[in-house]
Amino acid sequence: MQFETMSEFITMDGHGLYVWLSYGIGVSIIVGNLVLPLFKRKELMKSLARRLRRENNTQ
Amino acid sequence: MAELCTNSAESSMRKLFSAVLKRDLLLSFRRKSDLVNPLIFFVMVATLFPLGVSPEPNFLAEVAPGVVWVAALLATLLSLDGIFRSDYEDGTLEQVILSPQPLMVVCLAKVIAHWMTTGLPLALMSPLLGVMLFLPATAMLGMVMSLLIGTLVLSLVGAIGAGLTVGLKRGGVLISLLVLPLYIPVLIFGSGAVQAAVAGLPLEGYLALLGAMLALGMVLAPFAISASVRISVSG
Amino acid sequence: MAGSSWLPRWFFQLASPRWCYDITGKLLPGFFVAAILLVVAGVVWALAFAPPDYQQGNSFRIMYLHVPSAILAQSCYMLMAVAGAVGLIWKIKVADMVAYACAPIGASIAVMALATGAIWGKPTWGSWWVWDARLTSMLILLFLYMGVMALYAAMDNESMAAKAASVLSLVGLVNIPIIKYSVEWWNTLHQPATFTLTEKPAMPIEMWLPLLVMVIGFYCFFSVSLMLRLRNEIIRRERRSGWVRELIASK
Amino acid sequence: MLEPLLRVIDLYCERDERILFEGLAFDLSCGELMQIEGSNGSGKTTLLRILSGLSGDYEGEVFWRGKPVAKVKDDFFSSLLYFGHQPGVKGMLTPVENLQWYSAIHPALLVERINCALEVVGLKGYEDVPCHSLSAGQNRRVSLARLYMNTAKLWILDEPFTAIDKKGVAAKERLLADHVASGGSVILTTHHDLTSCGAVTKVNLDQLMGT
Repeated sequence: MQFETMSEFITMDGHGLYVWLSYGIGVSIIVGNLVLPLFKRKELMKSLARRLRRENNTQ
Repeated sequence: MAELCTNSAESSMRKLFSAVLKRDLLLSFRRKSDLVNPLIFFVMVATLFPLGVSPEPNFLAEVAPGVVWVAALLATLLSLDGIFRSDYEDGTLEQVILSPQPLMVVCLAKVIAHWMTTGLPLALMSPLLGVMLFLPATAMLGMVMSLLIGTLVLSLVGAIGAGLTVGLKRGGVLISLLVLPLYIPVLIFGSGAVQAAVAGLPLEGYLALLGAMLALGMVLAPFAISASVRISVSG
Repeated sequence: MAGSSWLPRWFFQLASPRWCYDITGKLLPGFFVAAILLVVAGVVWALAFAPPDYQQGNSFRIMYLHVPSAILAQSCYMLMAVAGAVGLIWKIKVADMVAYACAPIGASIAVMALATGAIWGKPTWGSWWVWDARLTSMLILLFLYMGVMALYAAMDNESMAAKAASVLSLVGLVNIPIIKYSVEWWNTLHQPATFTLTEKPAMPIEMWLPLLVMVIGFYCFFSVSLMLRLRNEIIRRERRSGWVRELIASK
Repeated sequence: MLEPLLRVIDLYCERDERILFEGLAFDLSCGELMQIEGSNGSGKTTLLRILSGLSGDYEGEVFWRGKPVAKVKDDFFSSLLYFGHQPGVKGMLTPVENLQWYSAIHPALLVERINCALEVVGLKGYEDVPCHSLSAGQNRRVSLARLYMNTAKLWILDEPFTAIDKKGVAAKERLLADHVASGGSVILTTHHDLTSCGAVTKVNLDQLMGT
């Protein structure tokens, strides 16, 4: 552990803003890349299921 | 048929190349606006800089290499859409694809014709812009030379984008999106050559680099252009 | 597929969307766990345990995001172009789908590399943006990604869009070394002797070990994201085949 | 001839989520005239584009003289003359220049027959008028003049008779009949009834339409 206290860890010798900002952006892009496809899958499944029902009804 | 078969493949290629080249040149000379519009655009863009930034001679002389090159690049970009568009719309492009002749030769001939009607006049007219932007007289030759080689690379690379977007209704903006990033090396070395000419440094290195890009483009671009045209027409 | 018998069998098995869907389904959990573990461990290590840089202090910790994302953005482009070429040459649909799935991931990773680079630049150079060679070529890489994505978006016909985008990404792949070289050269000409972000003489081991963890973690994360998108794409394009209908009906 | 000129096996094609045809199969032998029929949107043009090799977006096999078309592209293209929706005529060029260019890109088109062909299609005297000042029908006739100057074996014609008057149609039918009689083959779509061409094989796409 390079830091003695929590506040030291957060301020990072004055570079806290930059470090935390970039980690925030990085993590949100990573999470976004995992969550978005999952949402899209849900939507896709729903619309395809609807479509399948429609086709079964018309036949 | 008999005399066609006895002809060697090479001379038939040459005949095809010159026929396509001749036709495209003829077409641009019949429609003068194709020929003149990029040139007017070239001059207008270069005029915007003194008006928009500063008419101060020292400043202008400093930015002149970049301005001339950016203007030439944009002028080429504007004219790209026309390489295949009209042929696509009137159905001659599909006839080219259906001919037993190699599409690559036809594409290369069309690109050369495009360069001869845009890049070549741009390069020849650039000293006028150089004077307007207070570029030292010693740099003129370097500028013309770099533009002569560079605009041909621009036409080759741009034709790939033109081929990819020719089947789309609104290909104009998309072309710039596809092609501009690929133009950056040419811009860097082209304007670098002019800057070197301004500073009185030797030019050969820059021209050799541009020439290397041209050689690479001449070898590889026809493949990509013919592939992209085929894809667009088959859709 | 006559004339390509020299290719191993799994290559063509992979070409079957169904087989590909099944195998990615089996691989996903493992990669997911690995990605989470490695990235979390890497982030904690990088933030709390890695020693600060003697010149840049704690802002140096941004490197643990910037460098892996820059590497990943480039590999992703390469994968996109190679997958596109495979799709173009052997007419393998799955390869086209891989290429299609690569584009948005690669673009977002390139954005990440640019954003972290810019933020890192502020304490290091004193400004948010510097025309540094690495950042500039990353920006151009982002433009290349955007061109590919715009081309996909502009074409309605899927197989045509896939072919066109493959040609474009291959052209871009040939261009990337030229762009990199020219930008580096241009940068040294215009900005002599500024110190660059990452080129350090011999990083100590406790500094680059977390970096290694992060790089591997990023690759795992990329595989997970790619597989998720690929599976969506397989389902969407194969929606009329029997097995997808069964799959949907069983849900 | 033992082998048919063109053989189509199990052709399947869909566009925009709609199956245009599936399991389409036919043979075209030398000296045969085939008319593709079907209502609007039944995929006539698409079929012609597939047969001519313009579109590769299909499943199934097309054989040219017993070999897959993709393998014998050169031979196939040099024996093919395709007449598409657009006339393929440059407005800025004169009829003669248009045809000269065609003969440059297609070795089966004989350049020395240009004048003769233009005379037959009734464009004598228009040789040096730019095509954009000709009428639509005249433009189509410029393109049709290619039929009179070629040695290609297979003609694929998409609506060759639109915008052409009665007299012209009769002449075209005669031309098709001559071509067939001399051992050539024709695949065409048209709304006209072909009366004077002899035997016509008909392929109806409506019956083949999928569900």
